Amino acid sequence: MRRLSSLLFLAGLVTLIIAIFQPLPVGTATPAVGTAINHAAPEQVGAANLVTAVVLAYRGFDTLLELTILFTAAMAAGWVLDKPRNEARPDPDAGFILLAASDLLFPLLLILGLYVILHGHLTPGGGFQGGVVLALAFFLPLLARPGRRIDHQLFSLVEGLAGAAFIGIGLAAMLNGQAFLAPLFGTGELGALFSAGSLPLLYIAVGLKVGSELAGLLAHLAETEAVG
Amino acid sequence: MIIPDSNTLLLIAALGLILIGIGGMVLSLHLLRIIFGLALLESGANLLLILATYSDRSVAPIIVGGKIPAHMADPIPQALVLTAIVIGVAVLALALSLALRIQRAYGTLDVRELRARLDQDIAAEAGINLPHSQDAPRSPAVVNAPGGAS
Amino acid sequence: MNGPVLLIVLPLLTAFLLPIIYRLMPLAGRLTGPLILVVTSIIGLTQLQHLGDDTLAIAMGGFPPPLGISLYIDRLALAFALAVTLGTLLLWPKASGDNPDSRPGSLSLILAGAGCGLALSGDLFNVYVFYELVAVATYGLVAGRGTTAACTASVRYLIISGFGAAMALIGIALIYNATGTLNLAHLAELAPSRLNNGQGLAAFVLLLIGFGVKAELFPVNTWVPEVYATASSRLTALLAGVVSKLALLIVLRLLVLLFPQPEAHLLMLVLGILGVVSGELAAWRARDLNRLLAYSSIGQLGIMFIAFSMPGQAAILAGLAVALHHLIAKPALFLLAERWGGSVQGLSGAAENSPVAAVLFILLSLSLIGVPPFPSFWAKLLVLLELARQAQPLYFLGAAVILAGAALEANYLFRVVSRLYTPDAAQPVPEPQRLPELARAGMLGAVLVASIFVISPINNQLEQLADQASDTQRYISTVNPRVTP
Amino acid sequence: MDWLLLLLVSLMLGCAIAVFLLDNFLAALAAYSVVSLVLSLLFAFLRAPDVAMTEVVVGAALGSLFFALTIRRLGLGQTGDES
Repeated sequence: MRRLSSLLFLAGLVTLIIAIFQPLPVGTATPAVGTAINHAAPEQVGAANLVTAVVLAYRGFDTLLELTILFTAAMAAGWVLDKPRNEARPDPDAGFILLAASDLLFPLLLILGLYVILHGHLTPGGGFQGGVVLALAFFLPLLARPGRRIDHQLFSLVEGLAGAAFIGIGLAAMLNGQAFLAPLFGTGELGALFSAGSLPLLYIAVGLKVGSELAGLLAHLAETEAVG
Repeated sequence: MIIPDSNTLLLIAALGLILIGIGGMVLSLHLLRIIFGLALLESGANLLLILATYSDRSVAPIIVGGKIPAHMADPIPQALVLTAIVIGVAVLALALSLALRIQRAYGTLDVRELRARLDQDIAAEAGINLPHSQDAPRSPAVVNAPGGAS
Repeated sequence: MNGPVLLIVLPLLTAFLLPIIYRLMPLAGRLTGPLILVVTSIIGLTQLQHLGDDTLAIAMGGFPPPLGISLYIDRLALAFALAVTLGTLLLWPKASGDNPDSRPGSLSLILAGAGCGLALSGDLFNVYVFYELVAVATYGLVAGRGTTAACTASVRYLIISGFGAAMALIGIALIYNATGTLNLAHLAELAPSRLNNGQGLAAFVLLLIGFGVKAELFPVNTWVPEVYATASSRLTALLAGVVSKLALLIVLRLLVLLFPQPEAHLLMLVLGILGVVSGELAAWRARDLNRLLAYSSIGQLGIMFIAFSMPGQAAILAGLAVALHHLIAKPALFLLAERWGGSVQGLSGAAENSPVAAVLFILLSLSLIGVPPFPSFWAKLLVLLELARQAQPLYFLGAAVILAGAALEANYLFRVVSRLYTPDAAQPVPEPQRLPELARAGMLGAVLVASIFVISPINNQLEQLADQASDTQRYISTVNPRVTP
Repeated sequence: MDWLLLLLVSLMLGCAIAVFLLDNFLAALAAYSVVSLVLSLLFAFLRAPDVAMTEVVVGAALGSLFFALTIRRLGLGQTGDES
C-alpha cells in the first residue's frame, strides 16, 4: 500500500518537474546583477577572483551563515555521537605504506591548504576548499593510527575563536561607521597577494574554522563505537 | 544519431540527477540510501543553479593580468552553489551521525522498521498500548539489515 | 541604523564563544546565553520604538541593494524578530544538573539569531540560508535529548526538510533564470513582467514545498507529530509557537511581493483547507496530549494559510491575528503537556493535584476554539468575514472547514478537560505540574487574558502592520534597487 | 565536444542510478564518488572553476569520506577489512 502511494507520488512529481522544465530557457538568460558586479567588483572590492568577491564581500553575510551552519551541524553531530569508543579495542595501526604515506602527506597537505586559503582572492579556491584540505591533513594520520586521539578541546577553541574573528571583522567595520561586514583597508593593487582589503583575513578565519570543525567531525565519526 | 546540443544535454543532466535523487529517496527502504538520494538531489539542484544564467560565450569570472574580459560568467550562482555545497555536506554529516546513533540503539536502518519502532516508543512513553499497526512489518525485533550486523 | 543587524549577529557570536566560556567559567557560561538574549530584546524594543511608522533597508557590507544582500526592516519583521528572541529567552533549555554542557545554549542562541534573520532578511537566497540554519539547529536540539526515538524523529525530519530545501533551491534557480536577481525588492519590481507565467508559478510551488516544511504545510508535515512528541516540551513550544510562524511570514512575503497571481492564492487555499481537515481529524483521533496538540497546530496553521490565500490588506490582518493568538496560546499548552504529555486516559483526575494548571488548560482551550470573549474569536471572525467577501466559491468551502474544525476542536479539547476532572479509581493521579513550566504557561495565559481588554488597540496595531506588509510599492521604494549596466 | 559531454552526462546519470541498484554499500559509494567527480568536470566546463574545485574537495573527497566512515562503522562494507 505504502509502496503504491509512493510510486504514485513519484509519478506525479516526475510529470510536474518535466512539465516545469519543458520551456526552461538555458543559455539565453541575462544576468543583470551579475554583469553589474563583474563591472563594479574590481574597483569596489579589488579581488581578481570575482567569485571570491561575491562570496566574501557582496554576499559575505551568506558566508557567515554558512560557517554557522557547519558549526551547528558539527556541534549537533558531536552531541549525538557523544559516547567515545571504548578504549579496550582500538583498531590496529594501518600497514607500513599507509603509515609512511600519511606522514609524508601531512606537511604537503598542510602547505597546500594554506596556499589555497591565502590565494583565494586571486585564483580558484579559498577558505572552504583550503579548510577541507587542512582537515584532511589532520585526519589522515588519525586514519593510519586509529589508537591516537586528537585534541578536541584545542580544535573547538580554534573553531570558536575563528568564528568570532569573522564576526569581529564585520563588527569592526560597523564601529568604523560602515555597514556590517564592509571591506576594510582599501582594495590594493588588483591581482597582488596583499590586496582586496580584509578579504584574505576573512578567508583565513574561514579556513581555520572549516578545517578545525571538519577535523573534529571526522574524528568523531571515526572514534565512535563500531556497530557491527 | 542526433545529439542534443550541449545546453539541452546539461539541462538533462541536472534534471536527471534531481529525478534520480527524488526517486531514490522515495523508493529506497534503507536510511543510508535515502541519504545518498538526498545528496544526489542536492547536486542536481546545484547544477541547475549554475545553468540558470550559463552562457557558452563567457569565460570564467577571474581577472588575469588586470584586463577585464568582455563576457565573464555570472559569479553570483557560483557563489550560491559554493554555499549550497557546504551546507549540503554539513547536513550530510549530521544525517550520517544520526544514522550511526540509531543503528547502535535499534539495530536496523530499514525505514519501515524505524517508523514502527518510533511509533512504539512514542506510545510507550505516553503510556498507550499500541495494537499492531498495519504498516509495521510482522516482527520488528528481527534484525535484517542488508549486510547483516554480525 | 545598524541596530537590527545586532539582533542576528550577537546571538551567533555568543554561540561561537559559548563553549570556550563554559570551559573557563561554567557559571558565567550558564548566564551568558539568557543575558545576551535580554540585551538583544532591549535592542529590538528600542529599534521598534525608534522605527515608528518608517520602513528601512540595511545594505550588508555597504553594497547597494541588488548587488549585495539587504535587510528589510518594518514593524512586522521587527515584531517577529522580537517574538523569536523573547520566545527563546522564555523557553531557554533547562540546565542539566551536574554536567554543564554548552551545546543546548549554543544551539538555542543560533536558533534565536537565525530566526531573527529569517524575519528581517530581504534576499531570497539569504532567506534560504537562514532557513537551513534554523533547520540544522532544530535537528540538533531535537536529537540532543538523547533518546533514540528523538534521534529517529530528528533524522526523519531532516530527510523531509532536506528534500524541501532542495526543492526551494530549484525554485530559486528558476527565479534567478527568469530575473537574474535575488533581492526581494528587485524581484518585486520585475515580477509583473518576468514571473507572471508558468515558470513563476512553478517556482512558487517549489518554494512553497520548501518553506512549507517548517510552516507545517499539508503534504510536508508528517514530521510534526513525531518531533513534537519526542522533543522536550520547551523546544516543542518554541517550534510550534514561533518557528512555524517565521516560515509562514516568509511564505506571506513571497506571496505578496513576487506571486500575486490568483493561481498561487488558490493553491495556498487548497493546501490550507487540506491542512485544517487532516490536522483537526488527526487531532480528534489522537490518544495522547502531545500528538493531539501537534495535530491541532497543523490545523491552526491551515487556517492561517487559508487567511493569507486571500488577496488584500484585510486578509493579511486576519491571518496575522490568528498567528499572533496561536503564537501565545500553543506554547502555553505545550508547556502544560510537559507533565501531561502522556495518554489522555492517564490524565484522569489530574485537576486534583494541579488545580491551577487545570483552570489554565480550560482557559487556553476556550481561547483556541474561539469562544467569544477571547481574542481568537475575533481573529477567526475576521477570517470568516473576509472569506465571505470573496467571489471564488472555493473560499466558502474554506469557511465551512474552519467552522467544522472549531467544532472538532471543541470536542477533543473538552474530552481532555473532562478527563482532568473525573478521577479514576483504577489509575494513579498524575504527578502535579512543576512550577517553572506552570509559571511560564501562566504568564502566557495572563497575556492572553489581558489582551481581551485591549482588543481594539491591538487591532489598530495589527492594521498598521498589515498595511505595511501588503504595500509592495513601499517595499520597493524603501530598498530602492538600482542596477547601472 | 558534444560527444564528450554526452559521454560524461550518461556516465554520471548511469552511476547515479547505480547508487541505488548496487547491493554492496561500498560499491554504491564508489558510484556516488564517480557522480561527484563527473559533476565537478561539468562545473569546470561551465566556467565555474571555484565550484569545480569545491565539488572535488567537499563533494567527492569529504562527502565520500563521511559515507565511508559511516559504512565502516555500521559494518556494512562486506569486504572483511573490519577487525
